[in-house]
Amino acid sequence: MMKKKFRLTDPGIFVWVLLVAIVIFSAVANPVFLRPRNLKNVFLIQPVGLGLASLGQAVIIISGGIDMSIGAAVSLLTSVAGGLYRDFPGVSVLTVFLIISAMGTVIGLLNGLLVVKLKIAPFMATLATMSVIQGGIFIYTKKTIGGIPKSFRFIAEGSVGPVPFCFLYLAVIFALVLILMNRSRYGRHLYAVGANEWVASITGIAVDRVKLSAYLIGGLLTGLASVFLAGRMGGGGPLVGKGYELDTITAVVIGGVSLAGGDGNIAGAIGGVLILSIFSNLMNLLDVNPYIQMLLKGLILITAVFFYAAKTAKAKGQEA
Amino acid sequence: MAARKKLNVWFTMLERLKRGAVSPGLYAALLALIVAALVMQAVTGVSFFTMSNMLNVARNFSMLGFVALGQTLVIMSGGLDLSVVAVISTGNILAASLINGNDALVFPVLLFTIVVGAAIGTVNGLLVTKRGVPPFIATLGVSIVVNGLRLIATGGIPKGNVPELLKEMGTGSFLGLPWMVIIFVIVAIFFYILLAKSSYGRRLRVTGSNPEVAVLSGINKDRVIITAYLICGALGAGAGVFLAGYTGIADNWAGNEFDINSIAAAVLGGAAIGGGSGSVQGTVIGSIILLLITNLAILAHLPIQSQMMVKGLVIILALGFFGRGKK
Amino acid sequence: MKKGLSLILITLLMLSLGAAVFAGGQQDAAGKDEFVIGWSNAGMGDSWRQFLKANFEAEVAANPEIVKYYISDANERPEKQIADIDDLLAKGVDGLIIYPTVGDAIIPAVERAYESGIPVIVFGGSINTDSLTCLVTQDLYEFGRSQAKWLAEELGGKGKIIMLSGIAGNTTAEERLAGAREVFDANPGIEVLDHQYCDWSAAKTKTIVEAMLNAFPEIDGIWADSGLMSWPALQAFEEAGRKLVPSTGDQLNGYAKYVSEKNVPAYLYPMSTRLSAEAVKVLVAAMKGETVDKKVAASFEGMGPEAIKKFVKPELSDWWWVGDDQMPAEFLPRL
Amino acid sequence: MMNNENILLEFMNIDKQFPGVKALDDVSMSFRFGEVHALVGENGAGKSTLMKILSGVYQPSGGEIVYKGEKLKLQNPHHAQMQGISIIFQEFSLINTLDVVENVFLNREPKTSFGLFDKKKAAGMTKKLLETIGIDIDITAKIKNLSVIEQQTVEIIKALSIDADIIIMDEPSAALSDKELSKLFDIIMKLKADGKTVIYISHMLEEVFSIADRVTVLKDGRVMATEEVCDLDKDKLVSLMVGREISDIYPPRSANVGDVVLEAGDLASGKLKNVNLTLKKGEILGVAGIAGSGRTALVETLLGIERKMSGTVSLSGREVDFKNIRQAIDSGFCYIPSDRKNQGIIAPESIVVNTTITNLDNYVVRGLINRKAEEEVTKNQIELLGTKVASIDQRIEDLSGGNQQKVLLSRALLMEPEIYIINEPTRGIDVGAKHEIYKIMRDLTSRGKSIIMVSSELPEIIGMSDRILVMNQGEAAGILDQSVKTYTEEEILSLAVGHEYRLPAGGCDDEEEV
Repeated sequence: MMKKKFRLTDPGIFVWVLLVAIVIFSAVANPVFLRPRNLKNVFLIQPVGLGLASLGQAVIIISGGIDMSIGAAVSLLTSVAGGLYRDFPGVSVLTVFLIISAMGTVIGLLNGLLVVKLKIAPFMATLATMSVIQGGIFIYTKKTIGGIPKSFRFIAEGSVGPVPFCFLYLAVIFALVLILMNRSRYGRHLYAVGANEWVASITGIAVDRVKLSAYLIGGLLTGLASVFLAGRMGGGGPLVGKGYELDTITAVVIGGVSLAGGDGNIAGAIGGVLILSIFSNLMNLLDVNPYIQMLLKGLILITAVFFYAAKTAKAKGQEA
Repeated sequence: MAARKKLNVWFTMLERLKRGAVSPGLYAALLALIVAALVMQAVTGVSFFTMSNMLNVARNFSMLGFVALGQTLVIMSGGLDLSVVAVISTGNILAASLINGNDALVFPVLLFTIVVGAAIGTVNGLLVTKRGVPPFIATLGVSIVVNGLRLIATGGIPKGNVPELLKEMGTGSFLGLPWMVIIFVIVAIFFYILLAKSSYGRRLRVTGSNPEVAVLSGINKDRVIITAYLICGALGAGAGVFLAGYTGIADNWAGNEFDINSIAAAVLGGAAIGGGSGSVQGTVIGSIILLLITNLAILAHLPIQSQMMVKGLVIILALGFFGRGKK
Repeated sequence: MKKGLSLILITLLMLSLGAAVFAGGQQDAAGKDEFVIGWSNAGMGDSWRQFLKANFEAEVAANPEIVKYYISDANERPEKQIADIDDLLAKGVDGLIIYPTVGDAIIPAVERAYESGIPVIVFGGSINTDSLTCLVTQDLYEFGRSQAKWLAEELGGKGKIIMLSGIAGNTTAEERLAGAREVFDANPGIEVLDHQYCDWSAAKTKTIVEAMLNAFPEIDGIWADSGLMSWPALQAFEEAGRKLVPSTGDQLNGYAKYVSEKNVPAYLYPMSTRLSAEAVKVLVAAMKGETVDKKVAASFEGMGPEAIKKFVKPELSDWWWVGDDQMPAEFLPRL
Repeated sequence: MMNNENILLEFMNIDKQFPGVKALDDVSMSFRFGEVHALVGENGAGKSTLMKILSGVYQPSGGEIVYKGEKLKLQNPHHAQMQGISIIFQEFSLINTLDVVENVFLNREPKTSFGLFDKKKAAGMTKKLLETIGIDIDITAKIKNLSVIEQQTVEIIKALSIDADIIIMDEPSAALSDKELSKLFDIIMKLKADGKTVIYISHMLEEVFSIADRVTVLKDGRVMATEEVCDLDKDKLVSLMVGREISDIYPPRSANVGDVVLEAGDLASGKLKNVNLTLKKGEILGVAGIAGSGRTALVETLLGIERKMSGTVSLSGREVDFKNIRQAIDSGFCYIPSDRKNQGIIAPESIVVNTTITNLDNYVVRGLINRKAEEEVTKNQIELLGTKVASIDQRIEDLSGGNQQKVLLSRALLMEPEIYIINEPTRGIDVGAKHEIYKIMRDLTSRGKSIIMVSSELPEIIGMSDRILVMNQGEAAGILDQSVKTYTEEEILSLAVGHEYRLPAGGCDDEEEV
């Protein structure tokens, strides 16, 4: 951790180089970027939802899996948050928070069991869960449920002094995940399982349990992201999370976490989220045609991965 | 001696079924579905086993089948192609805008479109082999870029008309059989031969299951893999053109959901994510199962929520309990 | 080889970014009677949105006070739209119009914009808040109701129909459906054989309708909330050798062409792209300090077979929007 | 002779059966407190299998282990570790993406008062352990960025960090330099002084005599003898190891060696320094050398798998330059790699597929495979080599090692090459199958084919080779022509390790009797 050869194309470093580059570019390209209000939006508020969900995705990817059900889960959980306030108007913020987090964890458990117990490839397993959850949402509601009160929206809109509360929310959770992944014994085990299951198992690591726990943590983080998003959107609906899974994977991969598992720093996921958030802001500031935005986004993704793919992916062949 | 030989024959047959391209579980699943349909027909009187329904299912199945076949090759090579949505939609738009109602242009444009699809596939393949970009990300990135380019080119408004000849190909029949089905059967037979009988199929299978042995056996691994992506792109683009014929409408998003459905069909059919196994028969059965589910759901008036849950559960059941393509 | 590829990629990226800057070139900030406005759009993925934009631009051009406008694209994602609204506010617009992705999922951002002191016009969708200057809307329940009423009348209050909706969970689709259901529930003579979501996809619609044709020997009418579904549905009827039946849809030219060519009764209820122009009008008024109504309910006429024949543009793209092309030619989407 | 209270661990009648091979047969032996116990034997004698049983990787098919006076049933490696039995595997068991400290303490991480991974403490402990063996490596480096020797050091540190009673070292010297080896010996002596038992697996006899107190010889899965090292001399040990007249297992050499077919001059690549060699028609050229000496690099450079940096390769006088193995194959080479599992067999595929993959084109008519021809050929091959299979559609992974190797040989034979390059032809194969494979090789040479055989089994090298090329640190240390005389293991080893290989005279003088 102390002395490392500084290599620009090292995934863990490249993401920050890319981030600095895009920040400098944005600052030069449009002075509005540097307005405090814009900076606050871009750095402290906009990355929170995707940030939390991407942390979960990163944990799962590091453990050697992938989660395609995040989008559906976000839709379900935000809908339920809205539904709780609709059906039980006086419900306390804490209760909603706990219910949503718990539900997220249960979804994670479901994914984990399919992967660990039924040994379905994670991509297919979580795809199946996605389908089931999406069906479940339509049983619950077909309409967007708004009307989440200000008290709950504090999570997304409130401030503590000059600092947005949601930033603190992300920061605290990020710190915890960072400690868990980089400083705890469990974190080492997770990396070991993702990198080489056999070696992990002969060291006595309970591989299945670790994998299952990764999905649990991923689910919990999706739940925590949904809490924020419910506050930010003031409600939820059957389609609001659509595409979130691909966004999180994009962020995580740009952040230098290897899709092969076992490699990459969880902090990179946040770097990746910031890049996406600044990119989106930059495009708005420069008023770029949406189709060109799309083209650029694809190019950024390919470019970022292009640079370090050879290092990260070849270790495990070219597995999906 | 003779008895022993006979025993050997039996053993070989048993071995072949067990080790065969298609898992017995898949046949069981298909059978179960058909029995369910029969029961449904007997109890509620829906017209499942009617000629026209069967032909409709078959025609829809052809469209998914084209894409799923390409996807099968890519999955067998150890990859995954998420760019099929973009490729299909692009094929669809190209068909209408270039042909613009002119029957004479149908085949040249079909050919051109397939070449474009193949080119996109080649880009996928190059990223995956030459640079080691994980297929998931390579094809995702390429698909975003292709979508962007298509929308820039069309300005969001598809132009041109689908010509009668193409409509006839998409919707018409020959001797009672839809053209699409005839074309698909020809393509499927070609791919069956390619996968099961040709040296390319053998090499693809070997490359997917053990790239190192492939290289040491003198197989040009990169070329084999790139070819798989190329074929997938070509088939996707072709499917896009036929889709235009089927609907008579050029649609910027004609390919929606084909990525997930084609992957599901191939994986249900025994293609293992990670490479090595997979077959045309399996993928065909996988596609049939997916379409039968949709068809049955509509015939039974199942609401959307049940349709989605059934689809998810079928994947879980098929892969979790009958699947051979476990990791 | 690798180096070359990397170089090409970087150059491509840099060029595109450069082009982006160039394309988005800066303009001076607005003076007193000059306004900079922002439009937070939901998405740009289809031709309807192009017409929406064309109508917007035509109206902006008709109001010289507007010296500059920005459009953001939320890619159909509410969370992105919330960020977009914040970005537009950060850029310092004098007025904002919003086409909501999911109305009720962007309420906080709308309120935030309104509370920042600028006029905020939401148009095109519904939203459940009072913290806005004006809601320029088309009643989507009425959309479905009107279609259903016509169909019921056309069938003489008696018949078996199928219902085809857009994307499940999509506000527009669900409100149109609810409106239509109201009418059919009130008409005991109308039997709804089945309802399915077809995702505004021609291919999916055709597949579903083909199955329905097999399940139901008698179908007398099609209620579809969009021409993009009634059109392929009718094609399925035709191919199955069944009699073409009355259907409903929106003002998609391809659908209009088909029904007028086949001479089959149809009813187009416009989901008008002129709403964006309405929104700009209201916004300009509000920015000038005029009082505006909290709600402007734009109403549009449904088009029966006669009107369709009048408005249809057989020579133009299937993706043209019938009746929405009444703007100066230079603003019409290029073809 | 043995004192019971001195015994720490005892194997009692251990059997281990693999499909098609009996790897261990009634193995009984014991280990004392504080001894260095060498385990020797040819490859495939069962050393590794026995140690995998002791470390919980395998379960014995029969017999039992008595440890500290109690019966012990080891469930898995972790369980073994918890019992104080630590093993350093030959194939390293490290996590590539983690750093040194994290690997050493994987699943035994020291905790801070908050229950977190106390990396500082772990780093300190790792440093200290490294100091005790006097080797310096960057403990913050990820494993994937370390050299093989450094990785092995990490393995040793890892074993040391477990306060184990028994430390098993499976061929630890294979990748170490002399200097590092003497350090390793120092460590072993320290461990011994602390009362630890070290099980030292090696086929380097010199090492056995310099470090071990006792030695057990395994052969074909059986214990040949357990002896005090002092009671042994080298001849006796070798005869215990080989235990069979060479002529029994190795068929006689053919007499008709012809002209030079392959010649390499000053061949150099990443790991290879200016190697010259010739190969004659009908000849077996053995390539010997310790692990890491460039044996595999040599053949892979010849074949174009590894890029040649300089030098020439000519076939029957015509210079060639292979850019990949396909070109080599087309020029009449074939290659059977040593890592059968990863580089040889296509595990889930049938015997037919495995047999014909390399010369698939021969069964292809207009792009299609002639399945019948291919099956015919496969059947012929099976008959020819006496491969034991249930059916040609059987998966190759279900065959025993020897039969898998025969299939790979069939694959090579079908290419009808002039030059066979076989890396470790009999690794992990039981003795009966070995003999058959040797016969096939001899048969090939008598038909005028040439073979380059890389092997780490000296008896095999001696018994099979017409000439022996000995590699040492990427260079050809010498070529021994066996038509003149049959060389001894010592002579070969002397060349392989680069100095005179002599048995220590009084190996036991400075050692206490246990």
